[in-house]
Parts: sequence; C-alpha cells; structure tokens
Amino acid sequence: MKNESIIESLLFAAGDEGLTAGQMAAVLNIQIDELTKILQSMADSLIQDEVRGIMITSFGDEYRMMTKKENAAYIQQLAEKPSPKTLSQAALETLAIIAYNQPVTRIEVEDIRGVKTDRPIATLCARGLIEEAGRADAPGRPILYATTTEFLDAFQLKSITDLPPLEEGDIPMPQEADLFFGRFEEALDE
Amino acid sequence: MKNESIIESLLFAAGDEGLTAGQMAAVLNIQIDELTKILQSMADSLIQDEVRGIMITSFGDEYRMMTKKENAAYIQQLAEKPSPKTLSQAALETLAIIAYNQPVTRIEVEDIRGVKTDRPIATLCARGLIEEAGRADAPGRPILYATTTEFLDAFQLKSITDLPPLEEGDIPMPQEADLFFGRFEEALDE
Amino acid sequence: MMEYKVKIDSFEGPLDLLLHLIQQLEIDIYDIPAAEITNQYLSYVNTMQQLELDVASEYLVMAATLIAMKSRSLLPDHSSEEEDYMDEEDPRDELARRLIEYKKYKEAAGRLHELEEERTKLFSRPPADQLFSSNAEGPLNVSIFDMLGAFQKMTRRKKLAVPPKATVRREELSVEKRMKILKEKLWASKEPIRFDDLFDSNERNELVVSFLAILELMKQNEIVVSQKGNFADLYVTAGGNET
Repeated sequence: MKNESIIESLLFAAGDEGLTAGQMAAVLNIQIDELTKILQSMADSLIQDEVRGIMITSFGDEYRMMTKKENAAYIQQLAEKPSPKTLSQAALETLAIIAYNQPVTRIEVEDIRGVKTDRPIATLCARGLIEEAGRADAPGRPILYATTTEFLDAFQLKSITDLPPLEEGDIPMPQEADLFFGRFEEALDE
Repeated sequence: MKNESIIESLLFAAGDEGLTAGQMAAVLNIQIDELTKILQSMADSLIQDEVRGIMITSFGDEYRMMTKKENAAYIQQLAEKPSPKTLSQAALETLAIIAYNQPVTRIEVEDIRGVKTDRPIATLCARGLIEEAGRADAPGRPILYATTTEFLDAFQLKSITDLPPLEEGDIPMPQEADLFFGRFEEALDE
Repeated sequence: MMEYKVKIDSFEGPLDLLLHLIQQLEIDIYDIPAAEITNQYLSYVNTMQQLELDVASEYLVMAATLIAMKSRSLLPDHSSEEEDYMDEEDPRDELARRLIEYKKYKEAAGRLHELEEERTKLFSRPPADQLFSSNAEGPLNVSIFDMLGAFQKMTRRKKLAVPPKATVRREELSVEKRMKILKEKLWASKEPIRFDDLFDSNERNELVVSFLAILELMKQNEIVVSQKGNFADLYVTAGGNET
C-alpha cells in the first residue's frame, strides 16, 4: 500500500496545521471516500499498535498527526531538561525571523514558522533578547516585537544593520496583505 | 516494546530540531548503548516498510525524523513556496575547499580558486554553512573558516569524515614514485 | 555574440578558463604547449574586454604569467646541457600543479551539489511548541551562525498549503456567482449590512473573490456603500438601479 506511505509523509510534513482529506485526495489522485477509508484504517492501527508513538486525529475534515497522549509525560521531561547555554532551534528560528523582519507580530512569526510560537517568544522576552515595540495597526492591535541591545551583545553585533545580509528570496515574509492588495490594484486597473 | 513508542513520540515532537541519543536515553532512563540499538532497528524497519512514509536519519550525534525521499514529489505539490535556491558554483567550490581543508583562511581559498572569494564566503556565512573558527597564526591574523553542523545537515552528512573522498581527477598522473621505482628496479636487473 | 557572453561569464576564474581550454584542445596537462594555450587564453580575455565585461584582475595576472611562459619556451633550448639536473623548475609544472589542485575541488563541488539536491527531497516538521523549555537560564553561548543555521533549517522545511479553518466549503466561487449570492443576501435584508459581515470566510481566495464581487456590484450601481465618517464602519445596501 504505497498510498499509506505518502499519507504518512504528507501528514508528518504538514506539522500542526494538518491537511484536509480533499487536499490529500487531490495529491494522491484518488476519491475522497477512498482516502478517508485509508486514513481510518491507518488511524485505527496506529492506536492499536503499542510500538507506535504517533496517532492521527481528525477535526472536521482536517487530519493531523500527533504524539500519543500516554507519552506526553516523556515529552514534558525533555522540555524540562534544557541545555543551559544554547537556545533551541525553535528559539533561534523565532529570533532570526524577528531580527530580520522587526517589528513583527507573533502571528506573522507563526505564519512563517508554521507552528505556534508563544513559548519561544516568552522565553526570548524573559532572556531580554526581544521586547515589545508598540502595537500593530491591525485588528486586535497585536503586540509588535523587536530585538534588544542585549541581543546585539549576545550575538556580538554593533548594530542591527550588521546582521549578515540574506540572499534575495531567503527571507520568508508574511505576504497575505500584499497578495490581497496586489489583486485589488489589478482589479482597479481594469 | 513500549520504548519504541516513546522514541517515536520524542522524535516526532522534536521535528527538525532533532535529538541526541543522550537526550533520549535520559528520558527513557536506559543506557545509550541500548538506546542506539533500538534506534538502529527502528530506522532499519522504517526503511524496509513500504507502508511507512517517514524514516530516521542521523547526523553528528543527532537523530531526526524525516519524510522518505521517494515521497518528495507529493509533498512538493502541496508546498506553498518553491524550494530554496541551491548554491552557485562559486559558493560550492569555496565550500568544498573549506570543508576539505578546515580551518582555512580566505587567502588560502583564493589561492586554490585563483580568484577573489569575498562574496561566496559572505553567502556561505549568511546561509549558516560556514562560521569563523578563530584566527590564523599569520601576519594580519586572518579569520579562519570552518563548516557548521548546518553544513552537515544541508548535505546529509553524518560527520565531516563522511565527505566523499577527494579524487585526484581523471588526468593520468605520471607517478613520480613509480617512475623512480621503475628505474630503481631496472638498475637492479642489470 | 550572446552565446559567447554567457559562456565567458560562466567561468569561475582564470584556472577554470584554462581547464576548459585544456579539455577543449585535448592537451596533456603535464605538457602544456605554452604558445597555443597562451594564444587561446588571450583571445578569450580579449573577447571579454570587447564585450565590456568586467574582467577580473586575476585573468590579467594569469595572462601575464602565460606570456612569460610562452616567451621562455621560445628561447633557445638549453637542453643540450642534459646533465644539468639542477635546472630551474619548468613554470609549466607549477601551473599544472595549480590546475590539478583546482580541478579536484571543482569536481568536489559537483558532488556537493548532488548531495544538496538529494537533501532537498527530505522534509521534517517544526519542533513542537510543547517541547520548548521556558526555564533556560545562565549565560548564553550562541553565535550569529547558530541563528542563521536554524533559519536555513526552517526554510528547508515545507510549509504546506493550510486548509481553510472552520468553514468546510472548499468549492471555488467565481466572481459572478459571488455577486449573485451577495445580491440575494442584500436584497433579502431590510437593514444595511456591515461591510465586514459580507465576508463569511477567512480564506484568502474567497476574500479576494468577495471583494472583487462587491467592487463590481458598486460599479454596476447594484449596491450602495456608505460610511458615517473617516474610519467608521462601511455599510452596504441594495440599491441603485433595482429593476
């Protein structure tokens, strides 16, 4: 059953965002009915198989891969044993996005990372590497974040302009607004 | 085998941050030897099992869960953005020279390439593939460069010793030594 | 002419150009014919200059080296003094050594490229937020390179198209269909409808389609949009040329 392998790859790579049956069926080029049947049997066997540590959950027609509940305590243990002197991948990613896009909201960071980012932001704030820098002019007036002088110290930078320039296309930017207004302008031109 | 389930959960949660054998062994409260044995058997059976779409890879002392190569095209179909650009020839040559000779100064790289190499080095730094590794004990104390763990990740190498061996090229070499011994033997025959 | 330009531009430096010539002319790298290679090399560099390409100084330095090598080869042959093993080194040997050294890494670069391509076929997922510890303390020991590495790792991940949240309807609406739905909704309502409430999906495509539909309806005078003042909510009413 090659389809099961592809579904596992897709759900894994989709992260916490999940995928709909429709999206997966389209990729596999099969009927949604057939897809949901495969998904159901995969989900069942994951639950029953003691050797497996992940499961498939569904919400509406959205499917997500998650760790099994009974292993939550072990994951928690991992979180409680931080390596003291370095930052985690999650924190470094978050920091990089803020440094290159500042000031920026949490939602924008999450949009780029594709995963929730409350905790990394809380820790970076607690560490004094980022700080609140006003509010965005958007619904809900979300907090904007920017790097601090401590950030410059920690990374031995004279100023924020000292950050190594990234190549064109390397900086993922939140683009929703641009797309929207791009099409809006097109429409006006007509 | 409950341990396998926990390991799967841990690797899944860690995502592309990966985990060391030590971290996992600590959580499971088992010896590292035992853990690596379990990991190895899990990795093997994932590769062999056609129904599975993920696999366990290792580089450095870090283990990570990844999608299988043969499913790449399906994931690409759902991807919002194209893959990041691959490196230019200039950057690749520079990286090769640094990787095989590290730590090495910019001047040494330029000696081999026969051309200025500031920009490729800046690009490689910005990509996190090389980093400064102290200063050479030479006039002007030039910066030394070495590859990073991100380099290992970007090229799927377990360690730096995993680099494909440098070939002497397909230019037929008149072997100095052979010539010498050839003549030596001739002399003995007389 | 264009072909030339592309070709010449694609050399990584004088050594790369020389390797190309050696290959093209099928020359033994250990016995480089100084005159021939110099002439070929100079004609390439000339073309580059004629095309007003920015010829790196390294090309000119190499040109000078080659010319010196060529003139030496044209000098009367000293090889009659065959016994003189202490003869100074043939400059061609030094050049061959450099070319071979460079070629080694040029080929290694090719193999790295293949590995890089293979790597783009593997994907992982973002680390779970719950894994992230918030009680890290002590002095920080990270460099800018750690940050850039993490950042690159992230760009290699694939962000898959996010399914629409909450609303399940996935069918794509055309602007025309959307206009019809909006019209029905507005005509059915006695009160003006708040502009924001006309968008019943957060999905980008749908937002754009709805928005275009409203613009079109305004243009056709099918609806009237009103606002009490700057930054106040917009209200939409059916109106204009009802038939």
